[in-house]
Amino acid sequence: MSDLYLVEAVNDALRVEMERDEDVLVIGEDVGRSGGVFRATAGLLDRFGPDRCVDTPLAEAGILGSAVGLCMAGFRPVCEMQYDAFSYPCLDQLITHVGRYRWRTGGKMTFPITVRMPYGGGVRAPELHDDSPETYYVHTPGIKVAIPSTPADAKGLLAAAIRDPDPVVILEPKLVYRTERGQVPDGEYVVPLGEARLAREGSDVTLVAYGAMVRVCERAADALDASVEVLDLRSLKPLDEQALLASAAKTGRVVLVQEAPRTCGYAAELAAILAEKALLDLRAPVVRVTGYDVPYPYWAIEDAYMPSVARVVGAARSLLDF
Amino acid sequence: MSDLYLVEAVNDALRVEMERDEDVLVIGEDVGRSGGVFRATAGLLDRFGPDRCVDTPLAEAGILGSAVGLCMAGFRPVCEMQYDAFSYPCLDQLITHVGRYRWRTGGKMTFPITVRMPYGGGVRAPELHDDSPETYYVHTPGIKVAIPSTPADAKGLLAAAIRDPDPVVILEPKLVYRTERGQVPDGEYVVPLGEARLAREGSDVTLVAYGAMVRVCERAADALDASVEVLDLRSLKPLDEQALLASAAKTGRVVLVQEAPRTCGYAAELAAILAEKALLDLRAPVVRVTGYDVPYPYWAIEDAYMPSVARVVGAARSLLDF
Amino acid sequence: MGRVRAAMASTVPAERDLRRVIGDGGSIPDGEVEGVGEQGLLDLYRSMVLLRTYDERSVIYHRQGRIGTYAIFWGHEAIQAGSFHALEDDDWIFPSYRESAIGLLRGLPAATVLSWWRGHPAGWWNPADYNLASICVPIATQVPHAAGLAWGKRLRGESTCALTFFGDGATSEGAFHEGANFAAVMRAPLVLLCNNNQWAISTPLSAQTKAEALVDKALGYGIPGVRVDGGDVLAVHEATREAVSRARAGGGPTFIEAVTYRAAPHATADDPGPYIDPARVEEARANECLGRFEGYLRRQGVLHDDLEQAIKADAIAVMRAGIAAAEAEPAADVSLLFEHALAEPPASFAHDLADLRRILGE
Amino acid sequence: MGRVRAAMASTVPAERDLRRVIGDGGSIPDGEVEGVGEQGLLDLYRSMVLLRTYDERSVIYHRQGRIGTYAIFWGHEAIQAGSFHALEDDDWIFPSYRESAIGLLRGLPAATVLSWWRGHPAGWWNPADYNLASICVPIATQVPHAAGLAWGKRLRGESTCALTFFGDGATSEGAFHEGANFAAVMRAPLVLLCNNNQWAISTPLSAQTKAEALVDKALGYGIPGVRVDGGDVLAVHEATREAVSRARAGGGPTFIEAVTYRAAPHATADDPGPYIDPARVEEARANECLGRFEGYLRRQGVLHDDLEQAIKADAIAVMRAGIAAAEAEPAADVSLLFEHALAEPPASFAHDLADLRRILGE
Ligand SMILES: Cc1ncc(C[n+]2csc(CCOP(=O)(O)OP(=O)(O)O)c2C)c(N)n1
Ligand SMILES: Cc1ncc(C[n+]2csc(CCOP(=O)(O)OP(=O)(O)O)c2C)c(N)n1
Ligand SMILES: [Mg+2]
Ligand SMILES: [Mg+2]
Repeated sequence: MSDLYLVEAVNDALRVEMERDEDVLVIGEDVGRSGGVFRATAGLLDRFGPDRCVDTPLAEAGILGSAVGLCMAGFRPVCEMQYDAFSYPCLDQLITHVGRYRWRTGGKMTFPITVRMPYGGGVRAPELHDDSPETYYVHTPGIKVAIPSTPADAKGLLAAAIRDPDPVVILEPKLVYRTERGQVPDGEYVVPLGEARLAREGSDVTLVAYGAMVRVCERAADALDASVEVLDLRSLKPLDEQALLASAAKTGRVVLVQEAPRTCGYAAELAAILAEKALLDLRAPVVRVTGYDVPYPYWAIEDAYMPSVARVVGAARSLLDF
Repeated sequence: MSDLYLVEAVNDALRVEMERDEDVLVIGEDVGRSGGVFRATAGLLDRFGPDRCVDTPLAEAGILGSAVGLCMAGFRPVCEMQYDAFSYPCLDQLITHVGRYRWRTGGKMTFPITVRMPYGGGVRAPELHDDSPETYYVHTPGIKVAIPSTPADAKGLLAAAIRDPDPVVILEPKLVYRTERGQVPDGEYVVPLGEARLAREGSDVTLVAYGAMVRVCERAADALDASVEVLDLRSLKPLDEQALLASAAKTGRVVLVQEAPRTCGYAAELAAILAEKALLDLRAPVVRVTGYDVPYPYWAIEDAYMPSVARVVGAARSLLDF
Repeated sequence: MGRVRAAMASTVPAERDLRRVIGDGGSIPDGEVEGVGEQGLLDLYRSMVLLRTYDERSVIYHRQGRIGTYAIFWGHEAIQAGSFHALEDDDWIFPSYRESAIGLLRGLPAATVLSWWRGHPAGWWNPADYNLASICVPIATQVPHAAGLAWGKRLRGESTCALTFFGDGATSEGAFHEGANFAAVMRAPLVLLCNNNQWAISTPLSAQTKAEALVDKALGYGIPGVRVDGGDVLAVHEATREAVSRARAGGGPTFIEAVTYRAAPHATADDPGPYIDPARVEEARANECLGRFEGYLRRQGVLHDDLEQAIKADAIAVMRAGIAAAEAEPAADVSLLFEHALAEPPASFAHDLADLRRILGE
Repeated sequence: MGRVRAAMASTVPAERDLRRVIGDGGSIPDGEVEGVGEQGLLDLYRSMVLLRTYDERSVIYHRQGRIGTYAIFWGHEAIQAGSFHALEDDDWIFPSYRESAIGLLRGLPAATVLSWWRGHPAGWWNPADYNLASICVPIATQVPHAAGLAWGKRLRGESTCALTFFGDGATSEGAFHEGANFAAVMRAPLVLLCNNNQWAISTPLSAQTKAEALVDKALGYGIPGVRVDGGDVLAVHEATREAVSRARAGGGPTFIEAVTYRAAPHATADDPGPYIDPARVEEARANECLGRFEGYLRRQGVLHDDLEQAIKADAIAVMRAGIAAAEAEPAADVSLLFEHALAEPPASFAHDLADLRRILGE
């Protein structure tokens, strides 16, 4: 066990997986010489050399597109997108090829691509360094998506993604990259995709979240005078539907929290599942606490945009008082 | 009134709006010399000349990106994306600029861009000519989205989009481009964004759809021995929430139909709204009939992928028997 | 029409630097390609005939409703066959829809390619079995794939190289630009083969770029560029061979502009009437690549009537067998919707499939 | 480090075609730019001083926590001021984050730009008020905007042109490629001004492209290209003036590669220690553009101590007033989250805002 920041756990996972399997390559902008703008890839160039940790040209579609070809040559590329909003140029390759190529070969060829990026707001950064783009990835067939909230999960989920035969997108909450440390198993450590984590047990109301919003929900749970369950999904696709339905069955009250804009956000998918499969369990409406359907704002007012403890508490109370 | 195919109504709207306002430009791949691969822009080059109907280079991000600049020069560009899946290269410009630029100027500058494209499956086309990409557009802040199902709405919604001060994406169901004709008002005709159309009144169950799925729902309604209401949303963003809630309140049973893959599809958003605002009205679970979470298949098996009358009927029955 | 002609005029291929080997049987003498003997010439010819036959039969099959929309490559056979024969079997090919049948030259069954155009999963193949990527539909998006594969082969220390086909219109896409630049920076052993048929559906080259020649783009990537007559199979072959050996020697990518003229509709769904100059098309058809090569072969005494008929008969036999086999394919099972989407499918797939079978009354 | 130096070496600017006007006060004589008299020289100087002062003060303000992360442009003033003064007031400018303060040269209040870096909506401006687009953060995405604006101005028959700034790294993006090509094809009156400071954060030019010089990309778009010493404000000015008059005359876009060297961190958040060669940075700092121009102005007898001090004092005063005004801005109201997102906001916005105010106890 080591006591690591979330971003250090990412770095640890990359080092361990690159040692374990020499087909694993890390490619992206500034991942080599500087070790990444968040230092997530620090030390990899020196340890594994310029053929396995590659500073690419500044072109996100080129990064993901060449990763498809690298897979055809038997590699397992781990592509870093420098920031959430700078991953959008790669969406075309992601949607038209990364998510479809395996099907196109009748399952004969696999595309074990990992795309990882820091995501989310609250870091006082200039425009377009704050997006929560999970919907664009989750909606795309053939793509798996995971979002850790703790250092240990950051390592384990990334390792699982790198070993997964299918393309996986990992969104890393940059807001908690270096806030709290956490215990992280040394050496090989894998957290299987598709298993949610019960962050806190409770019986009155369930707060469902992922990434940086898990902390917000935990603080909201502290602030509520009720027995609150906090479900950290960890994996959005595949989703641990059983865990979601079990918690809904138990509490009958569910608050869904996401940073992303509301419309067609991931919370909508969760609500739809509940509306279809848990209707009779629900003792109150399913409410969403989300970012608003507006551009992510300049940072002087970003706190008002981000789902806050107060907003989550308010939503939970409305269900408890329903 | 004229009796037109849906694609002819699109052409009519473009002609009328270009005549009405000389700042309206039509730009895209093959929109000029050939009049568009579906002939949606036929005749515009001859009528308005090569400065107002422009065959652009083959570059979707270039088309939408230069449209942003054209707006700054006071134009109202109407950008054609040749097919749904070929619009993905423009997502970066759409998300990072088209949806944000107005906010970035404190509302001082407007970006009256219309993006229109044929979308959807069932046309026996090669790969990537069949996608239903509405989620990528609807989820993006600052973007409005409308999807007509009839020739009249195709004209009226496109006219509304072109006149709208905000960016609007119009997805045209290519499956019904030339299937049935419909009565279309001549000359100027606008269907305001944000108003759903009650395609059929009923009291037992509501089928909610848009685009080509409206026809499927109408056929399903015919096949059901119950009083079926069919709601044609027409506008996804802004959504006519009142119409949705009113119908749900009336029937208490709602089936949501979309061609797009299920996860985070637009039906999820509708279900989430119902789960939050109509819970007590619901007499049965909210069910979704959607495309599957897989790549759109080759056309020999596409009929099995597309939501069918049988699937919609099955879903409605399950609610009626609930 | 005036506008269109104006466009046309400026899309007539500039002769600049256009490499040729085949003469005109008159004032322009025939050349030779070193190392390509009678056998090599006939291999090229057989491939061109097979491709031409595939294309002409496919247009007929489409009219008969036996295949779906089809992207015609009539007149592009010299580019495809000439470059193909510069490759070894373990070199990779990244085709666009325009080169859909290139796999036939590597033993990919005609039935497979025909099935692809029939929208049938029998059109699937394993790229690794033929070192042939899937047919790429979104313009230019295969270029970064090819760059990545070639980069990866260099990393593995293999002498394998890759070749990707794309059109003149494709050079306007960001994907082409990023892929070409990646290939150059990574010193990827890649041949960037641009099929400049001077049209992107209805958009002439003059509306696509202001570059005097597409080959001028090579300089911007710091890679060699060469411009050849795309109707001259030997010129294409020679240029590609040079590019391939440079790639194998660690010299990185080469951009080849093969200039031809699209003398057929873009695809079966396209009607060029409104935008193309019929006279210019006639000119191109009169000067089409297969006829030019046959003239050359006859002047060289390599081809005679019997041989030509035998080769063409073989090709037709291949297509007959191919369409028969494609049509003999049983209807695809709906389980294929789900089966190969993910290596580790979620539980929902099984449920969706069961549901679907119930609905279909299976 | 060895690896890094290797990279460095090959990123030292190739002298090839590098245009210069300013001499070295020794063997290399000073030149002149026709039509730029004493007044013009001092205008250029004032602009450079204002930009330099803005930059140096901003780094201090950041350390003091008075602005957020900031992209330093120390050493880029010659490129920005030299090109700016080749424009008329109604010509449009499309800056990247690297040219965040270019608006000051057009009377945009320093407080506005400082507010932008403070993440405050007071950093908003109406592009039409200054013919200045918003600061563009996603690399190269402003290039198609500039192409579209310039194209539109041509359509309107105005003689206005546009200039867009982007970096060496930006030339790798598809957005640059598509924008440059659109500009060329549409004969858009646009100056494509590439700030080649030889680094994209930690990525050296040698890892960005294999082109011998970025200006070589111009040929691929069929447009003129020119390469200038980006540390020589007069060379930049002259080259931009030529490009602007060509644009106005209907000659379409020009690509200008202004070669400099990033002698400061990429941004306040960046530590170049691990990747950059301090000796090379020192060399660049010793040869920085403002000092070179001051030497020139003194040799020309145009600048003397009092004037220099007065100009610098004015610039500092501007910044003092600017930061004071920015800090005097009242906290932005949360209604601004919603207010300008759409011209016709949906009902949900009012509801969301009311809800938010309730939560915030307002
Ligand atoms: C990204 C994308 N945009 C648009 C299309 C539609 N489309 C199919 S072929 C074609 C023209 C391609 O022209 P070119 O690159 O010259 O190749 P050619 O067809 O002439 O061989 C277009 C626009 C597409 N397939 N992909
Ligand atoms: C699309 C996109 N990808 C990545 C980034 C992150 N990023 C910010 S600046 C930068 C380097 C840009 O280098 P260059 O184009 O040379 O401009 P310079 O900063 O040197 O002026 C990168 C990669 C971004 N802003 N946008
Ligand atoms: Mg072409
Ligand atoms: Mg740079």
